[in-house]
Amino acid sequence: MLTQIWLMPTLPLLGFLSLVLTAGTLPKRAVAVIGAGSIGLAFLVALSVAIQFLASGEEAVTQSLWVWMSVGGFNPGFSFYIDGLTVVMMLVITGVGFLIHLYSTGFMIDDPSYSRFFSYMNLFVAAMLTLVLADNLVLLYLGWEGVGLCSYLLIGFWYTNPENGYAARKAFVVTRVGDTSMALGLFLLFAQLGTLNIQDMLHAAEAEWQVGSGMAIAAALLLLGGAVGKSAQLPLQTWLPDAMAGPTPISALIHAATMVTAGVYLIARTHVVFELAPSVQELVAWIGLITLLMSGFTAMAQHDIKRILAYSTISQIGYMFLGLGVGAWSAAIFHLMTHAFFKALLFLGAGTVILSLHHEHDIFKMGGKRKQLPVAFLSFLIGGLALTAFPFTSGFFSKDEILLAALALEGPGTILWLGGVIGAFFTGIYTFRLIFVVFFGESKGHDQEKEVAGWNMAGPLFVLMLLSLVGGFISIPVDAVFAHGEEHAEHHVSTLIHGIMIVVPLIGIAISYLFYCSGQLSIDKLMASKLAQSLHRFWFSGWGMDKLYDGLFVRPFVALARLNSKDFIDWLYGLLVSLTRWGNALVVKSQTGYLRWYALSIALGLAVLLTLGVTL
Amino acid sequence: MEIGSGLTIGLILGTVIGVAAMLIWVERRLLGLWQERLGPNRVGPLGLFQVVADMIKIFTKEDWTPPFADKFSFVLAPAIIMTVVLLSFAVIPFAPNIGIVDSNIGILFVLAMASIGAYSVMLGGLSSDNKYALLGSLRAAAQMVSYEVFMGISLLGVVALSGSFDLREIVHAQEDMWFVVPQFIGFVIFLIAGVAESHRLPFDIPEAEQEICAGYHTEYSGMKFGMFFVGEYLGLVLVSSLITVLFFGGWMGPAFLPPVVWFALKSGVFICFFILLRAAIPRPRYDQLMSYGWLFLLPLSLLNLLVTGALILMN
Amino acid sequence: MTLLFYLAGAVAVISTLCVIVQTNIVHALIYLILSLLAVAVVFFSLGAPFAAVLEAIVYAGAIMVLFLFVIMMLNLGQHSRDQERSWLQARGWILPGTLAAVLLVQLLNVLLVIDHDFVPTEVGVLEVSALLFGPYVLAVELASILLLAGLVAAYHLAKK
Amino acid sequence: MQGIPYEHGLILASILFAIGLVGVLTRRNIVFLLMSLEIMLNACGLAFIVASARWEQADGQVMFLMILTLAAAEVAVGLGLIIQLYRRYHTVDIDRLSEMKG
Repeated sequence: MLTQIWLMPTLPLLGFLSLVLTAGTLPKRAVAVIGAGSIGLAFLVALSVAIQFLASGEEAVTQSLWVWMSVGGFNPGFSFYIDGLTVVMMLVITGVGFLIHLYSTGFMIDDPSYSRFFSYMNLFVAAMLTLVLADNLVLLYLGWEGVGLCSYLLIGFWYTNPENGYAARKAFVVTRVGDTSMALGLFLLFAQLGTLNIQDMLHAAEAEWQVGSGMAIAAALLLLGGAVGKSAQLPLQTWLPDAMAGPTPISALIHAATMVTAGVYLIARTHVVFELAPSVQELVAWIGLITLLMSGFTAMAQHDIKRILAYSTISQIGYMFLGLGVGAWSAAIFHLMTHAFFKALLFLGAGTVILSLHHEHDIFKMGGKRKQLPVAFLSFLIGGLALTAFPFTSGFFSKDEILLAALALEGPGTILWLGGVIGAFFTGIYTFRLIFVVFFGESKGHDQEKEVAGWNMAGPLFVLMLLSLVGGFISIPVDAVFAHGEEHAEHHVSTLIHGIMIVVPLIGIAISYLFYCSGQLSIDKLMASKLAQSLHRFWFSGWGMDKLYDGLFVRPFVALARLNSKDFIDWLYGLLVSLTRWGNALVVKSQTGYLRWYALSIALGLAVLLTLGVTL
Repeated sequence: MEIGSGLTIGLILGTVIGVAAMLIWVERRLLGLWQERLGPNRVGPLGLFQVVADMIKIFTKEDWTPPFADKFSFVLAPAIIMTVVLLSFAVIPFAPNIGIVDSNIGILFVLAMASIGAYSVMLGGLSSDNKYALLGSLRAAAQMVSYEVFMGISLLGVVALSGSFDLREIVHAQEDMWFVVPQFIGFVIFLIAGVAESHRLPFDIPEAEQEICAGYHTEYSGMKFGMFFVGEYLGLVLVSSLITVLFFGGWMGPAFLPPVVWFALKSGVFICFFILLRAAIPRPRYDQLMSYGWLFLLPLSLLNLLVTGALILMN
Repeated sequence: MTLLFYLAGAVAVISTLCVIVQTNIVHALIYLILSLLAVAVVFFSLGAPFAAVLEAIVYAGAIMVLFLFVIMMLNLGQHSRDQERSWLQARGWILPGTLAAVLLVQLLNVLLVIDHDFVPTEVGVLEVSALLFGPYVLAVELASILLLAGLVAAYHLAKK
Repeated sequence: MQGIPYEHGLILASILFAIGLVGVLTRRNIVFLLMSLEIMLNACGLAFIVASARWEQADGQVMFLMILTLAAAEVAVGLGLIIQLYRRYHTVDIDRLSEMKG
């Protein structure tokens, strides 16, 4: 049963191959059919696999295709592994991915590189599916790197602009730091546990490592490094805002369905290791908290519609990390899913806004667009409500679960909870700041444009709206995966706490309303003081992280390189070279160019050898 | 008579050279016949003594060596052709009990001698230090080396069928059927290659009086020329004998005639055939000859060998 | 057979010596052919008639024809004699001669240690062929490839 | 039949080899050089034939055939080179071709 698992990554891969090999010669309609159709088929396959899997009631299913390589005791296979976690991930990836592809067929219709765009997108989905379906860490790493490659290709999709190329490079290099850490983690795990098959490895880890042992901490830290890089968490979050250089559907794909969720998935997948290293797990929570607060502040200061969403993504992933850190595995995955819905909705809505307004990104040049762009407005309204965890939207349930789990944690739980709530407050402010500035108030330009939304663009938006609203009622089948680690303690949570969590985002919305819609509070007055201005600058630049890294790594490295421009090591080798040259000059004298001389030396050598042979 | 005795050797040598000398007359008479003219008919009955007259002339002529020639090679060249052709006759089985040696590498020996024979023409032309002679010998070198190849390959079918290089064995192997039947293609190729090897008309491109003024023996006169001349006729006799031995059953024939007569008759037919060729066919151009050899005869002979080998393996 | 061996051996040595001291290249070539034919006779006397005939056909009959051909094309005939003579100074022979003599003495020194008489038994065409197309078939193929390569290379090199 | 001491065959080969070596070392004419090389190759072939006769095995003759093939290919290429060199330098003096040094 479940023999069609392999079809899931294969279909997008086939789509990629057929698009790449035809090299843009296909008509756009055919490209759209292949590009979106392959993902759609993959979604249908995923759906059927999921239904069969859930109906079978088994805990996990493995499909082995072939052995990839066999070196000594190391023989990772092309094997796919399915359990509840995978089912959620693959449905999100193919489902949301399909909606984004469908949207893209309309969004990118005027782009000359239509075929190239869809080939990259298909490869992206194929790599991400490989990542989540892999039953061993090597195959997972293949998908991991494939995702990295595709993000590079897609962020730099409009490569004629050097800035986009720079952004793509930045994303690639920054995530590479995390990938290196992860590769080291893989080496460590293999050296210590002798296998990279995830389930075997987890069992072996449980059996061999003490809770809190050094090895477990090291392994968990290295894996965390990889996850932090891919999921754009502190301190490797700087690439994500720049990744907005790509076309908007790519941002949607990266933020909602693929790429950034990979880190969350990795930690959830190897959660046993993290449970063996409680200190690291707590670190995960703290990273999540700090990231979500920092990016919340930053988001409030941005002008670019996509950058605001980008920082909100970092912040929401921070929530997921927080959830992972406090051991609320299924809550984190649940938030991952709901976030996929509403963030895809928000990005695609933003795409509609941008496309309709001729690639205008600055929210302060829009204003009052709710009549002009009704579909986008509706998308933003519903997406924004879900993002701010408005009661009974999807985001509300998932964020609620995470925060409650944080509160339940002993020790730092209260602080984590408090931070999460403050983060929710900020979320309310920046989300509705965006909505109010774009869709309410007076128009500040772009009055003539009509909304661009064909059925293939509006359709996905409506589906995502529905999912954002009711997604919270979906129950995800991950209990079996985290059964032994989940803290199911039914805490008594007071209504006060619930009340706080419901009210705080609403306060944020209200403040936002006062500042940006009704105008009762003036933002200019607030900005009058020097302190506020410098704070704004600081937040606007994303807490100066880029500058910090520039000063911390780039400049010292450049300085060191300049210092060593004479290359001290090279001098040593130069000595070797001149020695060789000298010897060469000596031997060269024997090369007279006269054939006779060479023959003579050969004969002489023969004579000497014969003499030696006879006498010895 | 017994094989290899001194008497046999002497007799064979004498006969062969005598036949070669007689061919001077035979050829001219036959050419006359075919070309509707008289030919030599003045000296003796039917002009038979023309041979004697020619011999006297050639022996008494001044044996002149050009002063610019390289004397060593110049003298050596005509000797080589005589020697190698006469040596080749050593392995020919004329009759069941007539022959000089029975060698198990008979055919190879003949081929070896033929390849050495090429030097005669080349050295003759080179040592003459004359542009016509040089041209002739260059042509001769290419022609003879090339056609040696097809000659050798065309013979391999016969060798495969009889399973031996020994010419006497080959004759014995034809008791049921002459090899001309299964090896007709080989026979034709051998015939052509034989004409080319002995540079007889129509393949006398190394000599080609009209273009290069007798080619390699332009500077030769007297008995040295005579040796080239007789050597050519000896080559003719040799090729005819070889064809007889290899493809037409050698000495075998109905018992009313002795075997050696059958051999002589068969060989005589081929000698006449070669003279007819000379009378009938014009000389091709040099490049035509070479491309004909390499592009047509070589593939054909290889194909022949391949098919023969396949058939033998099948049986 | 024994007499034939020594006779042919002597001819081979003498004519080979003539080859390397000749100033006329055509004469040298004739001596070389003679030497090769003498070696062929040696082969025959050693019971290798196939090798002997091939030596005559291929070495003496084909390879040397190539030499003669090239000599014709380069027109090296008698004209280069004076040049050759000027190149062949007596002292030019001393060092190579000594070296070769030393080498020869060493070889003889090694060889003369062994003493074994043998009667040449003929190893015929059949045995050689059976080996050629049996265990050595790969070598035969390689040799044919080598010849093809040589053919192509020679054609390319000699082309104008 | 009286036997031939087989080292006599090898001695003959050695002598021919040595003569060829002297030729290679002394002559300046490139054609002579190639001829001397042929002498040396032929001497090697002789040694193989002697060995073949000594052990009554055909392998030596096979090796001789290989040497023959090698010689044919070598001469073809070598003579092609000589023609090319003569066209370029108008000489057969090997010492003129001493640019490849150092």
